Amino acid sequence: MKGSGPGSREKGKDLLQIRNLHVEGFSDERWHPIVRGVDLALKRGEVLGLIGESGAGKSTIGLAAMGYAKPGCRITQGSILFDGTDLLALSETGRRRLRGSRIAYVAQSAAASFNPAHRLLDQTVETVVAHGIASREKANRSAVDLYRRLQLPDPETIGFRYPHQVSGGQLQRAMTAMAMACRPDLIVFDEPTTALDVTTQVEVLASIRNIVEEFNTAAIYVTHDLAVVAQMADRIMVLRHGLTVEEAETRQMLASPSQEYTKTLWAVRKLAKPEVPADDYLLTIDNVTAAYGRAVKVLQDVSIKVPRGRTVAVVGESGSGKSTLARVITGLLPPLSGSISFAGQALSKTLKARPKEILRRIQMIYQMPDNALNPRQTVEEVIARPLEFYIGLKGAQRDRRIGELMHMVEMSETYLDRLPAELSGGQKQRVCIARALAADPELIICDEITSALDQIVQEEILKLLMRLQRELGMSYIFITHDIATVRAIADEIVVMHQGKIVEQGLKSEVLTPPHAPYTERLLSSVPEMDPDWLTRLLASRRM
Amino acid sequence: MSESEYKLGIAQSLIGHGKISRRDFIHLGLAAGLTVTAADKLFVSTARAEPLQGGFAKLGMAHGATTDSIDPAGYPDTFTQTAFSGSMSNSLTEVDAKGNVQPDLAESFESSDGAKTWVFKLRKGATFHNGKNVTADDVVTSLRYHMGDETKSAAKPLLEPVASIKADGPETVVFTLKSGNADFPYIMSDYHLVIMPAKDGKADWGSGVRTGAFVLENFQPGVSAKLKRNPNYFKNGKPYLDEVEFIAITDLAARMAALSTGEVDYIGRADLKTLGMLKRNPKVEIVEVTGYGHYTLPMNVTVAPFDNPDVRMALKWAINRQEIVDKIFLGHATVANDNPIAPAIKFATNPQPQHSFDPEKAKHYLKKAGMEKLKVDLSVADAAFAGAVDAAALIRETAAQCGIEVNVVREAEDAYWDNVWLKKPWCASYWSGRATADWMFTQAFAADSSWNESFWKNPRFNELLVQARAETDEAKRAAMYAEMQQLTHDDGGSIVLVFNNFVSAKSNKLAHGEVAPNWENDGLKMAERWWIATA
Amino acid sequence: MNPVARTVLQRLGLGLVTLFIVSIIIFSAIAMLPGDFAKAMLGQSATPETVVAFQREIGIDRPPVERYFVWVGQMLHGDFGSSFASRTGYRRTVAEIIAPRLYNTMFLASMTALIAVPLALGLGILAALYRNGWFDRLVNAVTLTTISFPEFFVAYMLAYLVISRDTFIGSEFAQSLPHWLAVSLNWILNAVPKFPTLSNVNDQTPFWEHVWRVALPAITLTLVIVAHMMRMTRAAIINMLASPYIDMARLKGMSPMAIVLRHALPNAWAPIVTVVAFNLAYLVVGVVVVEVVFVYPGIGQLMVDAVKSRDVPVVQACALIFAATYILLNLTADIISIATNPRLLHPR
Amino acid sequence: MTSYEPMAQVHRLRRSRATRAKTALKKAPFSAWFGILVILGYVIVAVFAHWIAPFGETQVFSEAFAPWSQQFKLGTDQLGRDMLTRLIYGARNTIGIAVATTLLSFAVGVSLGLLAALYRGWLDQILSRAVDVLMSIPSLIFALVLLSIFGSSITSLIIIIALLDSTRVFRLARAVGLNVAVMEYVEVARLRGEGPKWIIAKEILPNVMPPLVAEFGLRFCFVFLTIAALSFLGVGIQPPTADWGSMVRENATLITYGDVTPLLPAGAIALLTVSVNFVVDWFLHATSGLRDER
Repeated sequence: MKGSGPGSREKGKDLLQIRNLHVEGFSDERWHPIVRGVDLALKRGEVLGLIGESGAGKSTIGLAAMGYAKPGCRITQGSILFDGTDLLALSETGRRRLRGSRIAYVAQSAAASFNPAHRLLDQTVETVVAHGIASREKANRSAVDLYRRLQLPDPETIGFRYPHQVSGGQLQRAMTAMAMACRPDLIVFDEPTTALDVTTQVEVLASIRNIVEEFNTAAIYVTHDLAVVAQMADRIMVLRHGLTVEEAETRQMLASPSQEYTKTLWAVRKLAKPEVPADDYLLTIDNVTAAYGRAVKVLQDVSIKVPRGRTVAVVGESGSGKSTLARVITGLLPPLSGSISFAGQALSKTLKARPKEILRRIQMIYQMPDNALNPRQTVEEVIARPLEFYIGLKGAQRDRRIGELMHMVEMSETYLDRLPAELSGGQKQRVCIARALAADPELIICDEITSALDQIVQEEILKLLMRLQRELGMSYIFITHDIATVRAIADEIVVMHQGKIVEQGLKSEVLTPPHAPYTERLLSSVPEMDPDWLTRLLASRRM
Repeated sequence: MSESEYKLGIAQSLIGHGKISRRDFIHLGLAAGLTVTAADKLFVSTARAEPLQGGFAKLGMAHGATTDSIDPAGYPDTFTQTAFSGSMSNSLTEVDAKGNVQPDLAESFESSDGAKTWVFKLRKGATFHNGKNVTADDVVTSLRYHMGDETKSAAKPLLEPVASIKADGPETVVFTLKSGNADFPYIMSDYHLVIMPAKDGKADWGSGVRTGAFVLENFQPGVSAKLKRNPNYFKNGKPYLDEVEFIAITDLAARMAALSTGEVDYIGRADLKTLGMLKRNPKVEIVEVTGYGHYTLPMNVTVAPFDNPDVRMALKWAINRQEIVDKIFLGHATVANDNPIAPAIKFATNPQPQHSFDPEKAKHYLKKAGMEKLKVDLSVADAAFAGAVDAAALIRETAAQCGIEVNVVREAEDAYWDNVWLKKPWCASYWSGRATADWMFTQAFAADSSWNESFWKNPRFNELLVQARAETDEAKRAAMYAEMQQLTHDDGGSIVLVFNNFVSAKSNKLAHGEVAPNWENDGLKMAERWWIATA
Repeated sequence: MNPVARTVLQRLGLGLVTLFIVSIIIFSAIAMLPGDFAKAMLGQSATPETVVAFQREIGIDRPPVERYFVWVGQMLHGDFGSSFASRTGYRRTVAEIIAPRLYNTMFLASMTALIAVPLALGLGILAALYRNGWFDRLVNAVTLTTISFPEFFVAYMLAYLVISRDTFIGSEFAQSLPHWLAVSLNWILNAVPKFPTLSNVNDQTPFWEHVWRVALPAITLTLVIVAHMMRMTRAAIINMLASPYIDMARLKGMSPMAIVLRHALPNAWAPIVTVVAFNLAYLVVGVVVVEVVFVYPGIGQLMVDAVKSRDVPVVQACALIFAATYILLNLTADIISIATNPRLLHPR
Repeated sequence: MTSYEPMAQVHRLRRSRATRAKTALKKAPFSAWFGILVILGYVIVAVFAHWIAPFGETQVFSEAFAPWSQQFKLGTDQLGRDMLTRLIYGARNTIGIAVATTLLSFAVGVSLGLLAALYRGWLDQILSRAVDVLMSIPSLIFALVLLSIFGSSITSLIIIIALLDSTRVFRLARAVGLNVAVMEYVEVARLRGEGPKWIIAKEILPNVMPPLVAEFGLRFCFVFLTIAALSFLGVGIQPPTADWGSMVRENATLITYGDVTPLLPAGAIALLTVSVNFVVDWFLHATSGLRDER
């Protein structure tokens, strides 16, 4: 790693050598390749970053490094030499003995990967005890030590909590402690910070980097986020469709990617749109306060104005109340107080009280197109329904309009008779957009619509939305946690934190200092493509 | 006489006292020159002749419910009847295996005034289980329990003809009847009319103190009743058994299984279907006796089309009784001839012609009634008698061949007697039979009887019924009863299908004398009459 | 408030309301049945006068609404009332009628549960562990077959096994078989213990004889309920095996047995106990057929008897006991579900 | 697959439902095949009972308990009715009644369950509490009482068992419905202003079909066994209508002596329920999307 800090690491002998790895997965009634001949080598104490879009095979390779294939997958070819032993030649029991003790794993979602039935401490020391490495008391003491090193709060007692009693960032660190419990030679990190908010991500990244350095553990760091991998890895390997695209030292890779594909990956980050000031307001939210049940108020005294034909980006981390805001606007959650007016008219608080015409004019697009599309309806059925329902189109007229909409979202009409399961993530989101457009709306609420997508696809969708706005003049409320997306699409920005608006205004105003303290923290936590960014940030924060 | 023959003779006398085993006896028999079979037969016949004392028997009854009680106003089925009436109590009279009435708790009875007044003398020295002497007061109180407006007793109609009951001294009871009845002592044998101690002028049934052969030890309604021998029983030597347990086994298959595995020594109402297979079991014997009970299909003669005697006749000829005997009762019944008086009963005749399945005759009578086709409903449920529904199915098939469409209506089993019997124009019914012709006719055919199930009011019949009851000349009585039986056969509204047999089964551990036909389970008195066969 | 305590209180309150409604439903249902206790008792020998006298004595000449409220009043004083089978001076309380029956039912239910629940859990866990293997298929096929037979048929078949110890070799069926087969079948049959086919017990039956007597009914019921519980155990565990934390456990090098027992099972308790509770409730309330076949004096047969004879107080009490059993068992299942789920037990 | 070049992707024909079913069937294990064939066989026999049966349903011949012969393939029953004929008509009556009952129970249970899942609130509370009450009454005994009140006609049999059974369907439908009702596509429909009919029929129902179909098979078996048990207690399907439950009961005592007659209808019941269970098992496995380890 970057040679900063006390434990500057020396790289040792070869620890892991993967040669000509082929992995197949079973779906659609047949086996098809996921990894198609990948070579990989890792020395002791070295951190290798695996990067690529979803489906590139990076997680599969990470698991293969443990001699493991997910249920429904199989390793068909190749060799995996770990410290001189071919994992594939070992018996299952032999591989099991290595897992946890010498090769450990840190999963993407710590919340899902911790067993909800057991306390953290029990799970942390489970491998140690099961592999007979240390006594239970000793393991417990060592676990507390690890918690402390990973900067978990109350290291003495946090182990007695259950997973659901601990926050996401803490869980991810606890999982790192669990992986470290046996002092393994190699840890596979599989997107460990992807599910975290940016501000939390910074802390977790720092903890992981420290502990790996401290114990001089080799690591494979799987992620789709270039900026993150730049902070963590000594070397980066870019993967696509199960093949290696290129591999290089981190700095070299960032500075001069050689392959075209790598360059496109790098380019995504640069999309931006000039802001246009407002001239007319479509939606006005006045002093709205909302809560679920009688619990804590999720929205407090929020006022926002959405200009006609412009985009308002609502930015905030999870729990900031930004999605609740969407529910209040659509009428799913009637506010406790405050008022909303749409196109000059007061908007009824409840969904039931709103006339069909108003419903038509406000449409919503969701984060997970998988959940937002009925898996049993074809694309045609999905798009046709609003046409029939709102506008009463039938027969040829309707079919023509469906064709136009498909064209607008840049999809071929041959997709019309497909089910959602037969579409890619980006295509599904396009269908959702087409469905929203079918209603001919004036306002579209986009709730994190790109965060489940790969970066290249994200960019396509954003471009599509911007084009549609230019052509059709709709207003967008764009709810997101991703600053890059905000930069790309927003005219105005609303920063939310814990149910309150921290700062709002034109994009240029909000993004240029001086910031409100929270905005500052949020903006500074966004990783940058500079390998020294994390080190610098930590240094500046320590001051 | 050789020495071995002499020994055999002694041994034979020992059997009666249970002092020699079957095996030892056969050994002796072989020594005396008998074959094994002959010796065994001799053993069994000797054993039968000389009942053994002692032993314990488990008797599986076909009934039993949680609502059972020792109250003689109830006794709805064989469990309570056998366990409480037959084993624990005595009526004034009983009916023997030949069908004759015999004194029981009474010592003697005689009539006067054209059988209008009856005097019963009580047995001397008869005591209740608690040692108290049985007095005429007890008898009067016990019988009055079934009389009057307040009684809930099922036996109330039986005592309807009684005008008054008086105690004449401690040992004599005098009955005055509303009209003469030569068969009155038979009525006194009814299982409801048991004698209980009087307490404060009321019959004390709740204590369970009675006069019978057994004393109640433990009773769990719907499950079992355990009784112990009454050492002070007034009948000498009886009962033979020390202890009996009655077990309620209402499920037929379970009952058969229990006997097969030896968990009970006797079961009432054996399964006819598997009787043949049960017989193969060498440890089991079938006990079968033709009873007075009969299955009927009463037609309401006040309602069309049954008000037409020719229609009734057509139906009587449209039924294949033999098939019903063969298929429903698997031969364990006797074809009846629309005459409710069982052949074993005094004065029984067989009126001619014998009604059988004859489509031609049926069609003939139908035509005579002015009909080509007939459609009637037959209301049945197995609550009437087991097999009623199947029998109806058979009748439907045979009647169809006579141009009669019988629509079988399945009625609910619950409340069948309440909702169907005496309510529906044509239904199924069962009579457990009565010991005398008069009794039977009076209850089920007399014009004024509330149980006149066919609402048949034949003037000649009713006239004869009253005359015959008081007639003491046997020959004249016989002639009158013959004419009455012919009337029910020709004109009556009840189709009497079959007389049933009481079919039960026992393990060869139990022995008995001749079995009484008046009720099931040896006239309900099996506990008193039966004994353990081998030691 | 503690979530367990809160659930218990809430559910007990609801349970009381449920019981109240059940009592109304049952009372009206019995009132709607044709006939009444007096008519049912007197049967064919009823005359109008005796029926009226009978009705007056047991009080069913009063209007139903009045009778219901009298009954509720008694219940509120903890008095289950008297059976209609009572007579003046000879009171048979519902409690004394039901108590031995309830004991018997609980006895049979507990004995069956003691066999069936561990068996079902064990088989379910093993089937999940060796899923899709021959053991799994075998257990699946066998249990599926046992639940596919009507339970009275299973009961009769078991009784037949016992009876045929003695009679098989002489039967036509045996004679139609080849001799060697008949002989070996007979040998196998003779290995079957001579269980009693008659399970009649009373309050004087000693404990171990009671156990012995209910062997066949317990085995029948075990065959009937094991499949359901076993399949749910298997399904719940396999369902959990798809969770990310199971993948994690595998990657931690845990053995398949440890994964199933330590990682899958603790999270699968909720659906399993729900099904176990359902089946235990069935053991208490649904075994009337088995009681009939083996002549076992349980509460199911009592209730059927009481319905037949229209003995309303007994029917009411039985129905309330059944409903209470159902409610309590479900409550227990919920409590166990909460207790095995730290999210519910230790809210944040 | 990524949508890196969405427009350029090779057009793949969407497979129709029929072809999907075909491929699924091809992969079905032996037990499922066996089950499907048996069920088909039963259905054919049930539908064409009138033509297949050698004699009339209630036709009586002179010989009762006739042995197996050329004329009476499986002998005759206690009244001399042809056993084979009774079995065939039994298939029609028993299966017909069970199917009708199960369908009715699902119609009631699913519609109410999904309504409760969609609307929650007081409707859900009332329905759920009512179901709690009904479920806390032992269903066999309750059915017994209700059948005594309304008479043991086939119509009342179907309605009563269906209503009592629909409580369990309601619970399942409500539970799976709740999972679907929170999905965003349902929210989309509500935001669009769709009424409950559309939401239930078009948005929720198609997505809860797999568990419901599987449950249908299980409930069918259960209904089947319930009818058999009621027949055993004497209030089920009434003679002379042929039905397997009462056929077993009528001849139950024969079992004790190793006679196979009662085994035939019991075997017929068991074979059908086993087959249905096999198919349900496979169906659940195929639709759960859950992949066991290799």
